[in-house]
Amino acid sequence: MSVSGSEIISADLSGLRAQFPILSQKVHGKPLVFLDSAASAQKPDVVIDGMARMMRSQYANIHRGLHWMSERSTEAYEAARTRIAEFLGAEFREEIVFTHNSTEAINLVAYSYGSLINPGQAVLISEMEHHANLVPWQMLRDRAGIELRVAPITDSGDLDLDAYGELLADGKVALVAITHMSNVLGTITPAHRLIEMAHAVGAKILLDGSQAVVHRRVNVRELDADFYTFTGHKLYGPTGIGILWARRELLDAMPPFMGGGDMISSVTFEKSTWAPIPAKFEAGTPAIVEAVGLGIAIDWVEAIGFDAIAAHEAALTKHALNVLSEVPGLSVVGQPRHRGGVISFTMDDVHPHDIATLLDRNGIAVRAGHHCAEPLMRRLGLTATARASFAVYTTEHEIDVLASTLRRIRQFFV
Amino acid sequence: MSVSGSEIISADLSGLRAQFPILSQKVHGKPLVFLDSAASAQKPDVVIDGMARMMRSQYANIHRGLHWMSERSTEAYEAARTRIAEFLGAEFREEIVFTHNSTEAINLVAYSYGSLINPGQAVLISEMEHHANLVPWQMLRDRAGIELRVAPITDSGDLDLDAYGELLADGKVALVAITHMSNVLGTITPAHRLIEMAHAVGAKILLDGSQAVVHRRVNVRELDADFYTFTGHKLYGPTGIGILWARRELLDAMPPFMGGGDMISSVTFEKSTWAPIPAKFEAGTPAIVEAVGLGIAIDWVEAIGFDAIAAHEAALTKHALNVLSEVPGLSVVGQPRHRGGVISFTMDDVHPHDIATLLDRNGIAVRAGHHCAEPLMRRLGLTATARASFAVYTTEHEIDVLASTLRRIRQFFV
Amino acid sequence: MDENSLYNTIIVNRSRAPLHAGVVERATRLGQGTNPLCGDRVRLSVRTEKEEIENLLHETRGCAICIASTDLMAEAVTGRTVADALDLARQFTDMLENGSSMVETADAAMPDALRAFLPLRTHRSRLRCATLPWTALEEALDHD
Amino acid sequence: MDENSLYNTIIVNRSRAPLHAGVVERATRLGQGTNPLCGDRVRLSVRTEKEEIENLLHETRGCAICIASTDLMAEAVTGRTVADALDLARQFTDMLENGSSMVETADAAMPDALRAFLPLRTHRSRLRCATLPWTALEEALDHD
Ligand SMILES: Cc1ncc(COP(=O)(O)O)c(C=O)c1O
Ligand SMILES: Cc1ncc(COP(=O)(O)O)c(C=O)c1O
Repeated sequence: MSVSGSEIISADLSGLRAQFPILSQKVHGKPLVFLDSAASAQKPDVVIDGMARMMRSQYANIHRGLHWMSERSTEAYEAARTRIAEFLGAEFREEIVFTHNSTEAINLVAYSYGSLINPGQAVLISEMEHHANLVPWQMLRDRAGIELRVAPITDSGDLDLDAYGELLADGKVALVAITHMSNVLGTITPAHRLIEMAHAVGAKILLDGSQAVVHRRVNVRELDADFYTFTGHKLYGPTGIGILWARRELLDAMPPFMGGGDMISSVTFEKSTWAPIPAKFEAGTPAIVEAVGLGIAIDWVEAIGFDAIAAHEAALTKHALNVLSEVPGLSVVGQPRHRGGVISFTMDDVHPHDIATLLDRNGIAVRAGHHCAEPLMRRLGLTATARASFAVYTTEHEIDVLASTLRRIRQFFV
Repeated sequence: MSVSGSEIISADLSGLRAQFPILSQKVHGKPLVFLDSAASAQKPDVVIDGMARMMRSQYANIHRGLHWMSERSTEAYEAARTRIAEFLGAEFREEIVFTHNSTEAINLVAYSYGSLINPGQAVLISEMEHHANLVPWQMLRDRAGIELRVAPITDSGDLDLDAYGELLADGKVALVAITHMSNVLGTITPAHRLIEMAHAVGAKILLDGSQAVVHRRVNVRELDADFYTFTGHKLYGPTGIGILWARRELLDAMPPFMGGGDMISSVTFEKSTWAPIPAKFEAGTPAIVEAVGLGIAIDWVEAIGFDAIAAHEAALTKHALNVLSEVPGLSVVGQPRHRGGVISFTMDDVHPHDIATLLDRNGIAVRAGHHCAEPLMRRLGLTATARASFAVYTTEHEIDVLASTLRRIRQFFV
Repeated sequence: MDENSLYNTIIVNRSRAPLHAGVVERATRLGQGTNPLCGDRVRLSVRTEKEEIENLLHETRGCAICIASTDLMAEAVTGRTVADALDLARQFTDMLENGSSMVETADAAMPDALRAFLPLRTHRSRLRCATLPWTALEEALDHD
Repeated sequence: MDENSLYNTIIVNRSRAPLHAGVVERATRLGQGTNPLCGDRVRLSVRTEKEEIENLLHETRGCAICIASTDLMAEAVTGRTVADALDLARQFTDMLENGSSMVETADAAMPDALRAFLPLRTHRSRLRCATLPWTALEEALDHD
């Protein structure tokens, strides 16, 4: 590339924003500044229109229909699966399981793969997990007598690799489940290293990619991961759809999670046998239109390109760290080595909820609270933070508006 | 009402059909005759547009957001819950749990309520269950050593109430799980009676309403049911959304099914406590837009009214039974006492798959196969049937086209 | 700035320097309210004498809305009977949650200071912050 | 009626009166294919002699496409070597699933009768009906 990513994006950006009609709304009479994309991203026109078009012209239930509409629906659904397999660099399209969201994908692994883990073995998570990658393992621990270990983080917000190594050392860890990017600190974890270290002691590893896939190209084969999960609505796609990727031989060996239509090979009252993957894990009518919507979102993301996306977000994040550090009383939470476009902060003793509400009255949407990561908050000695997060449609100007409004809020309170 | 239901519908029908652009498509050069609504219904414009509008103008993740967009999204999502509670006649809106589909709703009960059932107790299903209301109970049986009993049906396709009573008699049945309407035979089961009999021996009862809610007004309080499930996409709503209703005290007593964000009250690594219902059962980001879409679909259905819907479907079904019985070699499968707008049939020894494909080449969409009810097929001595199913947008003319095309197919084969 | 309508002077001042923080000696009733969503916590200690609230102090960890609401509640209920205070709790919650018409019909029982929270009605996710102390009050007064 | 293109005379006739139904005596290989989706089941019995298929008969329960495909397969592979037959299995599946260009390049190895299934390519959900006997054949010939 002869031009830098940020140039490309500045050139493209107005075009991009025009594809998100919601971004030109006003909130409390002010232009919307949407800095809550890590909670859920807005959806480009092409995704919304694609879903509507399917429902208007080529919709029926899939798989078992022998008629034209059903075949067209099935094709669109299965093409989305192929698209997502390519997106993640999966070896086989059958390794892609459609779920409700990332949370369900992780629960599927905890119930199904979890049933193959023996009491006396352990699952290893980290101190910075989202509840989605924590509570399912607690529930497994309490259900099956499996030990739950927690790898600590350093004060800067990175995973403590030495401690991680020690927790793996006794060879009892059957499965590591760690975030690929923290939704609070923005930390991008050293996935290659974590995977190598897990595999060296014979442990499998799941990466929660809910945040990571939005910001960086992920290739599960290159990473050599065992399980990878993400969620559609954060990747500019619809709600109600998530992805579990796992190695074929793992999925083959795992018992089904839910029972119902389409996941069986044959059923008698005495005994049922299971369909081959991925059907084995997709009981009942899937989120057909949403899967197709996610496929469109991924096409859209890839058309922009992760080089441009990463460059844009890196530039925004750098700018944000700069201007926010100049706001009196503001502290950014965490200084991880590698970070994505998510910044948590506190401001003197103005409560994060007051910050969020006051920003909202100025049209600025940020999130405040424990961000579904209570144990991490406790580790940081906080009960809550405010969090600004960036997407491809975020502009430098929006970050400047955030910073100047934060200054005014502080004056108002102090 | 001074006019009969069918008059109302004939008057309304052209207007109704215009709300479903997909119905004016051509398939293999012929006008589409869509008789596969029991697999999944088409969606009226107002649902498609409503979902698109939400994504275009008022979307963000719900619950934890303190900003305007999040509050509007939350309101819309929770208003849909209220709407569905009214639709089912639930006493409390908190009794409505959003799930992925009916299948997930039943699996939720099998995992969560199932964990409260003791080995030695039994679950009672029927011979005409969809796999969605069969396989989860088999999995529970195999997981937890709970007995699985199966109530037989009569040759006409009704539930055998005497046998049902006998299976309940020893008081070991903790939970009955039975369909409210068969997706194969069209049988509407005598829910009041089934519930009374179950309660008389202290058993709880779940009704699988996936088909029933489409055709009749259901009032869970009047029925005095304990659990009720249905699925959005069959009720003119979107894919990716389903409903579990259960009595508050049952939901209160049940452990969570999946772990993750929003379903907790507090989390430490040692222990988590659960949020009040319904949040306890809604881990992670729900299908926000789809829930809102389902709410709109229900408004739409109620605007037509179940009196008119039932009258229309009764008239269509009567007409269909008449004209189909005159097709040489055709046998309708099942003569249940009460039936909804679903008719399964076979024709001499023309295989149902060949029937379906040949109908498809004439633009007519029916389903053929075991309809996710293999054990029922075995009971009927069949491997497959063809099935035509009707919706509010179905016309008598379409049924006539079906019948005349079936005649031609038979001539062709015999 | 226009957020004055919500974060008005009395709310901001009371949150920064509450007048009724502390623990009542020889308290006859205790109440606690927590909001797991945000970690807010209100602890109340109350001394009642013949069904009258003689003294009420609080220890509150939370946002400005929560601290100010607790402090203004303490002021509003001190000197009232238990029944009266519980009434006010219901009215306050009602005013915010259901937008009861009380706003217009200047209800004598509702101190003006408490009306400061009315703009919250357009920030429903924050309602709990203002009603939390009242939940704690109900706990303290109901259970004796 | 226009479905002739798919259900042509040979397919309909063979499905109604298959010419190769039955069980081979002194069979050297057996194969079975089932499609759990629709309950179709194909059972093959084969007698091979020095890697040549001397005789192949079938018992098939299924739709017209499946029965006709099995019967026409029996005809097409009898007399071929095992290697040849397996080749044809791959070509047939390929023709339907991937729409291989074989259609145009009149491949000498592909009997005309088997081309009757080409219209199935626009009914992908029925492909399994036509390929099921070939799966059973692979099972019979691969495992010895
Ligand atoms: C009676 C019955 N139960 C359950 C289901 C499952 O519904 P879903 O696939 O939407 O979970 C269906 C639909 O296929 C059905 O007809
Ligand atoms: C790191 C991480 N993991 C998991 C999740 C859960 O995603 P979902 O709610 O879509 O299941 C989220 C988003 O909230 C997240 O940020």
